Amino acid sequence: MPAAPLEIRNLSSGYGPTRVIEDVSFSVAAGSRLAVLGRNGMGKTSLFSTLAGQTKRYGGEIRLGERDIAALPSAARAIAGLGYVPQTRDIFPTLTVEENIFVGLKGRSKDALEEAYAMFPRLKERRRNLGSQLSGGEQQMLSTARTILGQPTVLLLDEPLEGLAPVICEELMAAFSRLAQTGDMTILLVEQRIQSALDFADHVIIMERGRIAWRGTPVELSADKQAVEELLGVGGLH
Amino acid sequence: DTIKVGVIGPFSGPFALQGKNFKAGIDAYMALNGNSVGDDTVEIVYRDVPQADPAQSKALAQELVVKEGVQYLAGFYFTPDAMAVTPLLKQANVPMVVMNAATSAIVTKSPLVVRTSFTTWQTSTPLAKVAFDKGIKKMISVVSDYGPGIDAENAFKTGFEGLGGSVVETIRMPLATNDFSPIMQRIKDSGAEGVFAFLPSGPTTLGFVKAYNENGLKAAGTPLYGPGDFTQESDLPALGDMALGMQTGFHYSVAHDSPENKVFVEAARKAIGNPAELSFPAVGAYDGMYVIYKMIEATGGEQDAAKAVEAVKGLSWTSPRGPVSIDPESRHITQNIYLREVAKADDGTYYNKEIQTFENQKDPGLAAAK
Amino acid sequence: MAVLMNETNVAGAVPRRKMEIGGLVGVAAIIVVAIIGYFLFPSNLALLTRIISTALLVLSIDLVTGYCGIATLGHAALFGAGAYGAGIAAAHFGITEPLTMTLIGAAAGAVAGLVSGAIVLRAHGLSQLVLSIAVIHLFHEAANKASGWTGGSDGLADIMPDALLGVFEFDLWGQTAYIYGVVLLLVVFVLLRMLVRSPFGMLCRGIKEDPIRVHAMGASVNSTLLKMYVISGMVAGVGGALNAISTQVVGLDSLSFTLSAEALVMLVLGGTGSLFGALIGTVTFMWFEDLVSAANPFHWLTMVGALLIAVVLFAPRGLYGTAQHLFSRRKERSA
Amino acid sequence: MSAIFEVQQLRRNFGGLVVTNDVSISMAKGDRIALIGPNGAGKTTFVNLVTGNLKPSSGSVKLAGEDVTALNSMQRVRRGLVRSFQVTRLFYDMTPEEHVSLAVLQREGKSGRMFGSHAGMPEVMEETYDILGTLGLTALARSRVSEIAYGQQRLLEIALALALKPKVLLLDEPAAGVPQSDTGRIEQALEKLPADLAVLMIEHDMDLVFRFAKRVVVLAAGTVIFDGSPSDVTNDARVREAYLGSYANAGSAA
Amino acid sequence: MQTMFSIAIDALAYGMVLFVISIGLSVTMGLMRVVNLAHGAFAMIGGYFASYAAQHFGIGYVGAIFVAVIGTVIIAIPLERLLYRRIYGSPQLTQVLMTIGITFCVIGIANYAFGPTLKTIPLPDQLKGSVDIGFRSIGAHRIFAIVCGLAVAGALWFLIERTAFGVKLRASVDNAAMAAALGVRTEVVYAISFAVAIGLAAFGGVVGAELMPVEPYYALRYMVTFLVVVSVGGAGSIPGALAACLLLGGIDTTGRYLAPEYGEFFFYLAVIVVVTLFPRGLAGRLK
Ligand SMILES: Nc1ncnc2c1ncn2[C@@H]1O[C@H](COP(=O)(O)OP(=O)(O)OP(=O)(O)O)[C@@H](O)[C@H]1O
Ligand SMILES: Nc1ncnc2c1ncn2[C@@H]1O[C@H](COP(=O)(O)OP(=O)(O)OP(=O)(O)O)[C@@H](O)[C@H]1O
Ligand SMILES: [Mg+2]
Ligand SMILES: [Mg+2]
Repeated sequence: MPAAPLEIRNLSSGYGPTRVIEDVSFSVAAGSRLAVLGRNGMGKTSLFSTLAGQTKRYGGEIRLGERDIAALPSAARAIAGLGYVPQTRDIFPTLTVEENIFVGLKGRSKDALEEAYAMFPRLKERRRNLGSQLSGGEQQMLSTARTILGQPTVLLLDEPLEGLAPVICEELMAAFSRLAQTGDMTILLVEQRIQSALDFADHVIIMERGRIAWRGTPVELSADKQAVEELLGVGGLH
Repeated sequence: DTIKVGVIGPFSGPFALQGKNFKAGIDAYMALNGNSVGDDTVEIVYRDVPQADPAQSKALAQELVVKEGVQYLAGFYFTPDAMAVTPLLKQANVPMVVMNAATSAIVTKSPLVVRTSFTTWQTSTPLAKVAFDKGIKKMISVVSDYGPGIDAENAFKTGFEGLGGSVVETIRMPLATNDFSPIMQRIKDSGAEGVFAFLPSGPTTLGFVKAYNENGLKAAGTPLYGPGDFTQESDLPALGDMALGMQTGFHYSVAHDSPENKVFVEAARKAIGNPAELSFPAVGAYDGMYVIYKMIEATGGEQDAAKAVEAVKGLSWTSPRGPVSIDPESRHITQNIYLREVAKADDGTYYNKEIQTFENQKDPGLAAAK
Repeated sequence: MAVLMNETNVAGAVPRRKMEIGGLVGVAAIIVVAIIGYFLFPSNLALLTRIISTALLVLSIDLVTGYCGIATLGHAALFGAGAYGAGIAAAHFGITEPLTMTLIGAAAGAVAGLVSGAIVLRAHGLSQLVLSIAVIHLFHEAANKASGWTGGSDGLADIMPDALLGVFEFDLWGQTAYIYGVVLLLVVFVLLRMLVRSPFGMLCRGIKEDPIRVHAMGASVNSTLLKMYVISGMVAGVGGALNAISTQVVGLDSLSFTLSAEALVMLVLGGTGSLFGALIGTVTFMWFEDLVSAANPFHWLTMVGALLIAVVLFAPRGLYGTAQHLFSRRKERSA
Repeated sequence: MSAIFEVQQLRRNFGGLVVTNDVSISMAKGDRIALIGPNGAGKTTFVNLVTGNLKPSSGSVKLAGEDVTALNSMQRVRRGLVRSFQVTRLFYDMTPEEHVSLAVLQREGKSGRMFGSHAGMPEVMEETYDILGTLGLTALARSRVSEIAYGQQRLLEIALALALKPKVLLLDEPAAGVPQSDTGRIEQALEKLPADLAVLMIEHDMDLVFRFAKRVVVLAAGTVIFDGSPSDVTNDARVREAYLGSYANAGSAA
Repeated sequence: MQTMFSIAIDALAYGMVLFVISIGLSVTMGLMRVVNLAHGAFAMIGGYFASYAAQHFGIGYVGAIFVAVIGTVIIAIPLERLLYRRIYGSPQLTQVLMTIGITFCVIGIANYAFGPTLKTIPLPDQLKGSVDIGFRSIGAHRIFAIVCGLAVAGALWFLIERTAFGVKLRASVDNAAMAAALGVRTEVVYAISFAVAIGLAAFGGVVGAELMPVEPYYALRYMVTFLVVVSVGGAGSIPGALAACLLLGGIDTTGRYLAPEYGEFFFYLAVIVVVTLFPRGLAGRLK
C-alpha cells in the first residue's frame, strides 16, 4: 500500500512557552477531503501553520508521502508538495497580481498563469494591479490561485471562502472537489461555514483547545447533535 | 614621587591621526629625555575625546584631576575642549599646556594656560606678504566655515589689505564638502589672481586640491596659498603630484633642516610606527613636554600651578621647529613661521620644503581681538 | 451583569496598585544607584553628571521613538537648544541663577521641539528619519553661523552659574552639579512615568502601532504627536541646560548628528518604550565607553561596536526589554 | 423622515477603472442596510470614500444635514460617522481593555489627559467591560492582541466601533473570519445598539444579511443595481446572476 | 550661460558618483528592508582592497576593482550568515544598533591595521587627466563614474524588475514566511541579494574614491549622505535613486556655487521640501 499523502503523529507546537497544539495525530488518504472544524482560537490555524513550518513544532512527526518533513524548513516543505493558503491571505502587497502568482509557480513556465485566470477571470482583469490595491475578495482569490498553481499534493486551505461572494464560493468549492477527485491532490480545509465544509469533505475532525476532540464523517457528525452543540457551538445543522 | 600628566586628545575617531601624533611627540620627548625630573617620575595618563565635545573634555579633565591626581593637564586638539577646562584650572591648581588648539583667545581664559602650538592667525598672516610680494593685487579667500577657517580668513584679509592688496571675495564653505568643482568655478569667475585657502587636514584637502587641478586652475597658473594644515605630512602621499609646488605657511615642517629636528624626527617616527604619519601635532606635544619638564623642575615636583607657569614665562629654547620662546605676557609661543613648498624627494616621497622664514612671530590674533 | 461588575472592579484595582509600586521602585532605584554612584566614584562626578544630562536626552527620545514610533536621528536639536538657551541666557544676558537657567533651557527645548516636530511629522518611516537628519543639520548650521551668539565652533564659553539656591557652588568636585542633576532626573522621571501611564500615553502607543486606526477613532494623530514632541523638547532642554550649567561651555557637538545618533543607540541598547530602558541604556553605554576608552584610548571603538552587536544577538529587545521579557515568560511558565 | 446620512453622486476611479460610479444612497435614523455585491464591486471603496479615507473624484456626503465632503476622516468620526475595517487594524501590542478604554476616552474627549490612568476611572472601566462582555471578550481583556485568535480580533474591531457610540455605523464584513458560533454575538451586539443609530453592513454571509437587514443595496461594478427589501433581492435576476448564484434558492427558503 | 552648463556638468558628475556609491544601500534598505548603516564600511573595505591591490601588488585599476568587489563579498559572507541573518525583519532600530556596531568594529580594525592616513587608489593614465569638453575641462575619471553609474543602474533595474530572481526577492521582502510557504528559499535569495549589494558598495567605494577618499572614518563620515540620497529617492527604486542623486547633486552643486556659505542650508532645506512633497521618495515602492 502506498504511503498516505499526509500523516501526522503526536504533533505538538506553540508560540514561545504557550502550547497551542497538543498531541494531534491523523492521516489522510490520497484524494480525500478533510474538514478541520472548531470554534474560535482552538488551534486550527496553528495546526496548519505548524504543518507549513511557520509555527514552532515541539514534538511529533509529519510525513508527506514517503518523506519525513518535520525537520525541513518551510520552503523545502513547499517544494516537497505542501501547499498552504493562510487565513490572512498574505498577498505580497508590492508585487503585481501576475508577479504574486509567479512566485507560487515553483519554476513552472509562465503559461501556467492562464490556469489561474481561468479559475478566477477577475484576476486577469486586475493582473497589472499591485497586491495592495486588491479588494478583500480579490486577495482571497489570488492567494488561493497562487498556491494551487504550484501543484501541491497536499493543500491546506484556511478559510478560503472568507470574503467571497456566494456565487464564487460555490464555484470555488466545485473546483476544489474536482481537484481532489482527480486523486492528485489531497485537501485539508478549515471553514467557518460548517455546512459548506460538510458538503465538501469526506472526513471531519474537530479541534478543541489544541486537541482533536471528535473525528468521523460528515454524516456521523450530522447525527451527533451533542458534538455539534458542544464543540461547534451551533444549534444544529440543516 | 610620581607626577602625573593628563593628556586629552582625539585618540580615536576621525581625528585619531592627530591624537596619535600627540602621543608620538610625548613618547619621543620622554625617550630622549628620560621619564624623570630630579627624583620625580613623570607618568602620562591619556584620555580620549574623539571629536570636539567640551562636556566630555571637562568631565575627563575633572576625573584626571580629582581621581588620577594629575598635576598637569595637556593636549587639547580642539578649541572648545580646551575652553571647557580653563574654569577648573585655578581651583584644581593645575597648569594647562595646550599642544594644538589654535584659537587665539584660549590663553586669555585663564592665567594658567600655556600654549606650545600655534594660532591660525600666526600661520596665515605671513602668507599675505608672500602673495603681495609676488605681485598679486587681487586675492580670493576660500575657507572652511568654522572657527579656524574664519580666523584664517580674517588674518589673511587683514594682512593683505594692510599691505594694499584687495581680497575680492571671501568664500566660506561647509566643512562637509565632498565636491569642490563649484567652488573652483566661483574662483575662476571671481577674477582673482591668486587663492588663499584654509581647510582642516584630512580627506577634504585631497578633494580640494584635486578639484583645483582638474578644473584647470593649476594649469592656468593661479597660485594657491594656505596655512600648513593643507599639506600636513600625513596627507602628502595621498596628495601626491597634485600638490607639487603648493606653498603653505606653517610653524613646522617635518623636513626642517636642523640637528634638533633630526633627533626629534627619528625618535618620533619610531614612536608613531609608520613614518608617513608624523606631522605637526607631534612637535606641539614635544615642546609641550619640554615646558612641563621645566615646570616640574621649577616647582621641585610640588603642586603649585602659579609658580610653574611663572617659571616658563619668557622661557626660550631651540625646538625641532627652530628657535622659540614663551611670550611672558600672552603665554603663547613665539616662533618662526616658514613658507614651504611641496617638493618631491629623491626617494619618491613628498615633503614640505622650507623656502622662506618669517622670524620671531607672535600671535597677531590676540592683538586683533583687542 | 453583577458578575461583570465584580470583574470590572477587580480589574480596575490591579493596575493602579501595580503602577504605584512600579513608580516607587523606579524612584527608589534611581536614588540608590545615585548614592552608590556618589560613593563608588566620588572623583568621577562630572562623568556621572554628564550621564544624567545624556539620560535626559535619551528619555526624551524614548518619548517620541519608544512611545510614539517616530524615528529620529535629530533629537540633539532639542538638547542643544536647551543647552544654548541656558548658555546664552547666562553668557549674554547675565541670567546666571541655575534654576532659572534650567527653566529657560526647558522652554528653549520646547520651542525647538515644536519646530522640529512640525517638520519631522510631515513624513513617516525612512523619510521621517531623513527629515530629522535634515533638521539637526539645519540647527547645527544655524548655530555655527550665529557665532556672535553661540561662539560658533569655538564653543560658547563664559557661562558662570551662581551657587545653587545661593549656597552650593558649582565647583571642581562637581557635587552640586551631580546632586542637582539627580534631583532633576527624579522629578522628570516621576512626571514622565505619570505621563506614559495616562490616557495620553495610551493614545501615543496606539498611534505608534497604527495611526490610521487612531484616526478612525476620531483622535488627531498629528496634534497628539506634536504635543509629545514639545514635552520631549522640555525634557531634552532640561538635559541640555544641566549640561550647560555643569560644563560651563556649550559646544556645537550638543547640536550634532553624532550626539543624536549616539543617544538613539543608547536608547535601543536599553530597550525602547520604557523609561527604565532609556536609563539603563544610557548608563550602560556611557559607563562602558568610559571604561574601555580609559583602558585603551586608541582602539576602544571596536569594543563598543562589539558590545552593540552582542546586545542585538543576545538581548534583541535591548537590555531592559529582554530582561523584562524573560521575567514575564518565567512568570507565565510558573503560572 | 429626514435622512441622517446622504451620499450623492459619489464617483471615484483608479486610473481608467471606475470603481464607484455615481453612487447615491441615503439612510434614515434606525436604518439597517446591507450592502452586498460581487468581489471588487467597490463596496470597500465606497466606505473609504464616505469616511474620508479616500478622496472622491466628485459627489458629496452629508451627515445629519451637514456637508462633510471637505472634512477629513477624523472630523467625520467626531461627528458620528464610524467604520470598522475589513482587514483588522488593531494595536497588536496592546490589550483589548486598552483598545476599548481608549475609544471610550476618546469619545468623551479625555484621551488627551496627561495624568491618571484609564484603569483608575470607574465609569470608563465599567463601560469598557460592558462592551467587551457583549462580544465575549472579557476573558481576553488583558491579553496582548497579537496573541489572540483572528476571529477574536474581528470581534474587537467591532467593539471599538461600538465604543465610539456613532450616529452612523459602517461595518465592512464584520463577520468574516468569525465562526458561526460567534456571529450570534455580533448580532446581539447589533441588536443592543440604540434604535436610532443607522447601520450599513457589508457582508457576504447571506444568512446574516437576511437576519439583519431591513433593506438591501446591491453594488456591481461600481453601480447600484438594486435597492430594496431583502425579500425582493433574491428575486432580482441581475443580482442572482452576478452575486447570489444558487444561494438565491437557499436564501429564500431560510 | 556657460557657467550654467558648467554647473550642470559638475552636478551630473557628482550625482553619478553619489549614485554609484549609494545604490547598493538602496538594495539593502529598500529591497531587503535592512537599514544597513554599515554600507559605508563595506564601501571602505572595497577601497582598502583596491588600494592595497594597486599599491602593493601593482594590480591595474580594473583588476583592483575586481579584487575589491570579490574581496569585500568574501568578507561579507560570514557577516551575513552570522549577523545580518539575525536582523532580517527585525525592527529598524535593532538593525540600526547592529549595523552601527559593525561599523564601529570595522573602523576600529581598519584604524588598527592600516593606520589613520588617507589611502589612494592610483588611476590608470587614461582616467588621470582632464578631458576638454569645449568650454571647460572635466576630470576623465568623472566621465568614467558617469558611465559606471548608468551601467549599474541599467543592470540592476533589469535584475530586480525583469527577472525571476527579482520577483522572488521582492516577494521575500514583502512577506518572508509566505514566500517560503510558496517554495522560495528565502535565505538563499537574501544571501545573494546581500552579496550583490555589498559588491556594489565595494565597487562604488573604489569608483567614488576620487571624491570620497578612503580612510578609516569613511564608514561614518558619509553615512548620512548615503542615507539621505537613498531615502529621498525612495528606497528600493533604481530610477528613484538615480533621480535623487541627480537632483540632490544638482542642488548641492548649485548651492555651493551660488552661496557656498549657505551650502548646507540649501541642501537640507531641499531635502525637507522634497521629502515633504514625496513622502515615499521620488519613486518609492508602496508599503
Ligand atoms: N502569535 C501568537 N502568539 C501567541 N499565541 C497565539 C499566537 N497566535 C495564536 N495564538 C493562540 O493560539 C490559539 C490558537 O489560535 P489559532 O489562530 O490557531 O485559532 P483558530 O482555531 O484558527 O481560530 P480562528 O477560528 O479564530 O481562526 C489561540 O488561543 C491564540 O490565542
Ligand atoms: N488603489 C487602487 N488602485 C487601483 N485599483 C484599486 C485600488 N483600490 C481598489 N481598487 C480596485 O477597485 C475595485 C473595488 O475594490 P473594493 O475594495 O471596493 O471592492 P469590494 O467591493 O469591497 O470587494 P470585496 O467584496 O472583495 O471586498 C477592485 O477591483 C480593486 O482592485
Ligand atoms: Mg484561524
Ligand atoms: Mg471589500
